[in-house]
Amino acid sequence: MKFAVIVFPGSNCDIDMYHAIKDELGEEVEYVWHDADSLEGFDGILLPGGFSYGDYLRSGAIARFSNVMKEVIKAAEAGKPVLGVCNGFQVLLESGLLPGAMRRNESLKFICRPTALKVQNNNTMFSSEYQEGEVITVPIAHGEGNYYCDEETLQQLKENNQIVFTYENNPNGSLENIAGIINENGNVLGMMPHPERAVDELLGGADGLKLFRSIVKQWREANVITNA
Amino acid sequence: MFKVKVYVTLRESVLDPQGAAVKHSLQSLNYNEVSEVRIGKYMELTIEKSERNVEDVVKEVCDRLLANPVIEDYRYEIEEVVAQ
Amino acid sequence: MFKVKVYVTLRESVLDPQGAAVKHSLQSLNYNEVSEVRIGKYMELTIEKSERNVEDVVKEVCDRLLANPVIEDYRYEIEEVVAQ
Amino acid sequence: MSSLMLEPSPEQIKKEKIYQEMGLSDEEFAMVEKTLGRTPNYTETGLFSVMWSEHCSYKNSKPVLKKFPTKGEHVLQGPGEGAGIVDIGDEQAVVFKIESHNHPSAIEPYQGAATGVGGIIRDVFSMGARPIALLNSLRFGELDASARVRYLFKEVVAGIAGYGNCIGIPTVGGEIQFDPCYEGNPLVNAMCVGLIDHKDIKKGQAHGVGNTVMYVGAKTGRDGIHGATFASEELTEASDEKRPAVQVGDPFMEKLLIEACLELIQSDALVGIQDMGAAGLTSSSAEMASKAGSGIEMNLDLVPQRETGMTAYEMMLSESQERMLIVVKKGREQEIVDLFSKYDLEAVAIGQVTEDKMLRLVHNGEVVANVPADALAEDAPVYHKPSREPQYFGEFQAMDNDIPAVDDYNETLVNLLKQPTIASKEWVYDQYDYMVRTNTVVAPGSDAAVVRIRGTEKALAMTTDCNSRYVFLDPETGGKIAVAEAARNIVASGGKPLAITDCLNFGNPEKPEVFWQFEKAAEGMSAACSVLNTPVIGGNVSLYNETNGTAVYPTPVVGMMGLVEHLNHITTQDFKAEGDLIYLVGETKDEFGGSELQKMTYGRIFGKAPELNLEKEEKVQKQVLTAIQRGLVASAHDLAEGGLGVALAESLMGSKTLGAKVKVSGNSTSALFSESQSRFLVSVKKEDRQQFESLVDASLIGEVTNNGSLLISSDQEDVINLQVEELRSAWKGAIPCLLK
Ligand SMILES: Nc1ncnc2c1ncn2[C@@H]1O[C@H](COP(=O)(O)OP(=O)(O)O)[C@@H](O)[C@H]1O
Ligand SMILES: [Mg+2]
Repeated sequence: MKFAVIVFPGSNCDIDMYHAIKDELGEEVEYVWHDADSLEGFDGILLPGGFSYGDYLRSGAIARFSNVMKEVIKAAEAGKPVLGVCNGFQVLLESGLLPGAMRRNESLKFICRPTALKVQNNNTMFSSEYQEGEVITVPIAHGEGNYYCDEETLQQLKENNQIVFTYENNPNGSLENIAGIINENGNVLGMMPHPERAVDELLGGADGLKLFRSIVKQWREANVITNA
Repeated sequence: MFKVKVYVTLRESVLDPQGAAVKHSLQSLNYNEVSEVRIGKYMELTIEKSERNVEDVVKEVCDRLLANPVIEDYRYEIEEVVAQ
Repeated sequence: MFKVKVYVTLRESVLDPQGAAVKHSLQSLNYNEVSEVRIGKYMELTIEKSERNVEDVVKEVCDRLLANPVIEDYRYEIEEVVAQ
Repeated sequence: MSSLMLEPSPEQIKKEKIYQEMGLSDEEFAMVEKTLGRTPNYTETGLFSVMWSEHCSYKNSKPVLKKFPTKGEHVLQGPGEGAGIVDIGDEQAVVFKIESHNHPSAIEPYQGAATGVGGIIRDVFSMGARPIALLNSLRFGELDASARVRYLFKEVVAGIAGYGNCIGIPTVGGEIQFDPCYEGNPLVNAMCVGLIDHKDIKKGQAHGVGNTVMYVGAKTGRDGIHGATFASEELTEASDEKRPAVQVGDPFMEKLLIEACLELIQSDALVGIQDMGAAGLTSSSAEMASKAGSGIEMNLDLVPQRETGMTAYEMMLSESQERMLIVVKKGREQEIVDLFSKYDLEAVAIGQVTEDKMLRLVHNGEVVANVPADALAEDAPVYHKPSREPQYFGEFQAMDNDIPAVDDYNETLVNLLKQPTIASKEWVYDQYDYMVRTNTVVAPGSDAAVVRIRGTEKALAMTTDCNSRYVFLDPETGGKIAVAEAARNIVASGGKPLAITDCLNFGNPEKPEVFWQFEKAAEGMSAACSVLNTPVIGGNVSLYNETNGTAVYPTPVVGMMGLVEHLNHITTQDFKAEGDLIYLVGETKDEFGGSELQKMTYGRIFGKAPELNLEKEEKVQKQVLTAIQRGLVASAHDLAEGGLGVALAESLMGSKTLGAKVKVSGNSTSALFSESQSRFLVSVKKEDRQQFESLVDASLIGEVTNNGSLLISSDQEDVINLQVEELRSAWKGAIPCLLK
């Protein structure tokens, strides 16, 4: 499976994402610059964390106009897995691929620490390797991760089982402890915690690895079927 | 040339953590009469004359970039400035 | 009760990285007529009547908390609202 | 030209002594006249005044800095460039430097701290290195002293976080001390560490007559004009008036600049590169020319400008951030422009390298300055300031060791853990992205931070340290301790100390007593560096740290780098398992001068600093490091503020279940809280007991338990019996509680 790591000006978790895929997962991966006009040949799209365009104005607001985002939208429409982590999640929200918006953390402070997440839905291409209800430890590092959406949207998220991860101890004021949500089609996931930072016991834990393994597994299964 | 002022505010229904924090500190400084604080953005744009209608430009720019409709409202004022 | 609007802007010579980034983005979206963007804060305060003069309160609050005098300027508008 | 007309003429500058306001003395102005053979104009006077400020010229500190040992087998670049470089094998090297941003932070703490971080990062990547970690060293007044202190503290932390997080370099360590002497003059020192391949090392030199001088990065505005001079004066009430437009950092711009410059380093078109730090365009151009023995001519009309109507003076003295000056081979300019434009950055040719060793500036078609580059840089005046032992020193030395009276050891230990200098700094480092780049193996909260080097089995251990209370009591001993303590932290984490960078924060050097502190501290540091084999590869001096005539404690902050030869050697301070044996390495004496217990008991510090025997220190460190490298050590922690009692508590903070049972002898107050030097707290698996004891001179003092309590007894009685949970909540809650 071949992944693209999208690099916006100001992305800074691109390297971590790249190494997680290459060194720990053992899959193919390439950086793709924000002005690229094709994502052909990639099977999965990763939007990394960081501060695209300095996160000036609002996080993710400027990045969503990058050339490559048109291609990301196409890939999403084609059903390819698209994962946005932290700033990548914010970009997905701003570009309308996922519903809702981010506000500043309730404490108004940037928070960096390992957090406990509950897997609410393990029936997705990003979470199938986890148990439902499993509690995993994945670090967060953000200043604007306080998720918001209106009542109606929240209802929909719940009805369609789109809330994939929740915080055990809400660190930022996020609505309903939401840490990660998926689109209705089930192929675009946005999450504030950083699974790519949790892939190596040396650095404190590897609970994020299963997320990437889920993607690869689903893709393999789908491809075996189409090839057959 | 136009001087445009854009005000972006959080929607009524959206909790404003920054406003809440400022209100809290004001009250601890004994400004108990301050009963509510909402914090938004204030932007000043300079727009040169072009073939596009300035108000259309301002609206588009607000809708597309300056405000996030999920949580924010905006309003603006346009003032024409005659070069001296 | 008073509705107070406070506008906080960066002082003239102070760099505004946000404004610069927004301007740059607007230009790459082909709004070349936007020649300058400065971004500041806009705050709405609700202040109840008290024995203190409302303007004094607003000034104090701006000086002490809402604006950072080292890099920012502010102005305000006060409007009295009669409860219905 | 209209604004130029407003500038005073050379005659006026001389007659009205305008140069004095700009920071030049009468003698210095006469020197300038002699060098030029004429009276300088306004712009030229400005150039000399910033370049001859203490901040840029080190005119008062140079003779003292000369004493530092700067050579060593691993040193590839000592002091004199943007940052020093140390070899770590495999054709790789580590680049690091620390720098102060004290005065800007006192005025505008968020931006002051943020731009301090931005500046030190530029020093590192201008050497060609990829920045991989940030550290800091901070000093504030007491948190309960005033709302202003709390504001400074919160904003400085936010500013460091804001810049480092955005730019994506992990902030992995630092230290914070609170003392009343820093109330009006906080210290904000930032350190950056970079990694480089030997072949990529670049220097800030302008070689090759005819080569092109290019300006890259952010546009120039009127920010921080005269910042360097400002940094070389005391803060007074009047400082507010003098305040230049505060510099605002743009970490996004700098992130682009890093990526572009690291790509540039690979180009053979690049001749030299230097960041524009203090005194911006002036220092970068003068220093690059002077170091290469050439001259530079620049056309200021070509300088990218953010504001209109800027004068030559303003452009040359501006301290706008996120800018670099580079020299490239003639004819290759377009490549450079293209490279930078890929990152949405400007690169503009503004001049060329000349033969005549002059810095010549043209503005609006006229030569507005023409001065020898060496006169600005190399040949700045040097002063040997008078030095006098302060009276307090003699008085302190004459005192006997005093042991503060303790009634209730439990209460004392809990209270010590609540002292902000000792308390958990989680409130601070929670705001720093210490994990980005996924190499941080030991995060903030243990002794030295450890960052692995991807693709190898090696890691770097790094720390900043200085207990300025000891330095105040006895500058020479305190200087030694600062270096020794840093090394102890590196060793405790499993690293071999390699070299240091230092930031010398002192008061006004014109006061002989302050200058004496400065000299003595540097002597102590030099001695320690020689014995511990950690040369000084660079640093920074920040003098005039005074408010209304009172100096801060002399604070020579040490930033130390160590090499962890194998990832297996990485060790933390946390006790690991029930049954492990607890050892105390080193000797305990009745030493409370400058201790946390003394400060807490009396509200002030006095007496002698703890003794330090460098030979003993070196031996202890070697033993502990060898034991760690042989895999015999489960946890290691250096003993510092609060002594053994605090170290034991700290080693338990990482676990919800472990406890410790320890027996001490002699005077219980000294055993628990003395701050004697050259000590470690180590835990060892039972099966390693013999091997460990044969290697390390240590006393077995107890055992790790699993009952979540800390029990300490002396020969006669139980002195401490506390639940770890209670210790933890005191320790973790202290700073958040003081900020409420
Ligand atoms: N306290 C010190 N100890 C050792 N070297 C120092 C010290 N202070 C300054 N230096 C060295 O002097 C040189 C000039 O320092 P500085 O002016 O701070 O550099 P920059 O121009 O990058 O700010 C640097 O190489 C620095 O490492
Ligand atoms: Mg520098």
